Amino acid sequence: MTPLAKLLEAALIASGRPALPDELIALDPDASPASILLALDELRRQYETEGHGIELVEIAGGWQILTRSEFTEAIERAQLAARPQRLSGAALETLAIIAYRQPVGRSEIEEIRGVAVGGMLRQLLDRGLIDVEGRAEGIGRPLLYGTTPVFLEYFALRHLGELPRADELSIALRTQPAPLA
Amino acid sequence: MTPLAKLLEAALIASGRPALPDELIALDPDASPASILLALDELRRQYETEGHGIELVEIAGGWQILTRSEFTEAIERAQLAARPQRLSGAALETLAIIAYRQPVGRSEIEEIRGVAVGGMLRQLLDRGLIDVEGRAEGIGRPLLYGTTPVFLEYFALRHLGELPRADELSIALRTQPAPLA
Amino acid sequence: MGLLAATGVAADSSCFVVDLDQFNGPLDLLLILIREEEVEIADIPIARIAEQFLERVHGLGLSAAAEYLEMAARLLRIKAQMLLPQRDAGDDWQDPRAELVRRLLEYQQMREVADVLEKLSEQRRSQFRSGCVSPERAETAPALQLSLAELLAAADRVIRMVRHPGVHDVIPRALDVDGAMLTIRNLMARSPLLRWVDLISWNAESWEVLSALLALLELARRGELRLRQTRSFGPLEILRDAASEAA
Repeated sequence: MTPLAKLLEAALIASGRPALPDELIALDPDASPASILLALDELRRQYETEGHGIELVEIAGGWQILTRSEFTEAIERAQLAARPQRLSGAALETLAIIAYRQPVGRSEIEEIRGVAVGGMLRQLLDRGLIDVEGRAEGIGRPLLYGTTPVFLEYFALRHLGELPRADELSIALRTQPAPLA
Repeated sequence: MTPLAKLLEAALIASGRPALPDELIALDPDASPASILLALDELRRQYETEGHGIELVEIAGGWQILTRSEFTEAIERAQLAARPQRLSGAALETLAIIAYRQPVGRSEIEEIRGVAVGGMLRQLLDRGLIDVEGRAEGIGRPLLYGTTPVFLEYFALRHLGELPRADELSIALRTQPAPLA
Repeated sequence: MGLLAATGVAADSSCFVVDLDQFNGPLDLLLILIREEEVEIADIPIARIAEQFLERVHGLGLSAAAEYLEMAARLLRIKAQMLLPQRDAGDDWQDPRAELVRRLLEYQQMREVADVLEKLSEQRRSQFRSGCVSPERAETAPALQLSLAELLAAADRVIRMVRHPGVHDVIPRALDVDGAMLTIRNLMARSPLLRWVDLISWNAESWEVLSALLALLELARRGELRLRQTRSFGPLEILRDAASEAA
């Protein structure tokens, strides 16, 4: 492996969360963005060809080293690591609405879900999955919510564009003048 | 790499702490202690011969994968260039309570937020955003917290009077639309 | 079944456990019923679905959740509207179900996205990130990024929290629905027709107003009285018997 690929491996293992291109470039003042990309590709291939238990994945606009999913059950059984808790169906619904309609206010979410979501928004804010993006115009200037990089990381998305487009869903709204972005 | 070496690699990366022999044996019911040792040796060699940025080390009676020390400096340097951290929603709420109610004790903050805030207060103290302003009268003479000049600096405020009054903020709440409205 | 009458008012906390575990809200329950019945969302047999909805809400003890009751009321209103003669207006006739259909479709779309998110999160959950974070890193915390807007939003949330006290909070005066029901019964015994203003004094506190309102609704539900409003925003009339059709 080249010295740069080794450095990237060490940095990604140490970081844990997805590392952004800027952060990787800061590792070596002599490295160009192109050489970083080459080294990342070298690292990815290394894991593939040598048949490692880990892999390099692109998530939330950055790169992250993750363990291969086939080993998860064994690791959990041996209690060396535990999977994070599942999000409830209600939480996933709320996130779906925020992801597609952001920035979106509480009342619009409640209108779509048909239930109060105050407590749910608090939980999602606490977990860092959503954040306040600003305030709407109008009476009371309600808070508007949007998704965060943690959201992308949680769902292993490179960017929001990886979510299915509204017209790719089996129910496409024809009556709705403003379809999902 | 053999399947067992791959499994050990994934487990050690996921665990983060040194894994004890018993824990490694628990990974695979079919593996003998001898085969685990062989696979660990295979992993160690793999990292050495291919020249990785990580290595397998024996620590505290167990095994751990660590980044090579030669990369520590670069990783730390890149961390300094990392994107600035944001306070969590919960930390901001705690800060908001202190800003509006100072001097205020921990129990009052916990009463409002409904959760323990000890760790949160430490974080805000470490960041220099709040400081101990004195002690309350009464049992135990609890510490009272208030905001610091650093707090004003962060929010580009000349003085605390520049924060909107609480009742101006609460207008937004009174006009919150009811669910299903 | 007397519509909502059979649902009772017992607000057992276990109701909400069922609520959280089984359905994500009234729209979710409605979609499940529509799927079970194998009918089209765009052409819901409203009478049948409304009946099943009420049955399910009752059977699962969801009746304490306002959202389900609200939906039940909505379904019954649509059902009533469907029974009205459509005249021969033809083009002018608006399907009373249209708004519900729109909401169901919108909700179903979000449900589908939620399912996509669930699959993605399951995939991501099946992979661990590296757990070894070098201890030195925690020492040098990166710079903080703060904005005044964020702080004010947090202050806003805090105030909202304070304004929605938890169940353990001490409320100066609890609601007295039973007391208000007794008062209304006594008043009704003397007069067959009452007005809202007869029930509460001009300087009533908010808990008294709320108690009276809930008592009124409960008595109406039990069929001990009926409520009538002859014109929009007109005075509310409270009548002794519930024999004839409600207005």
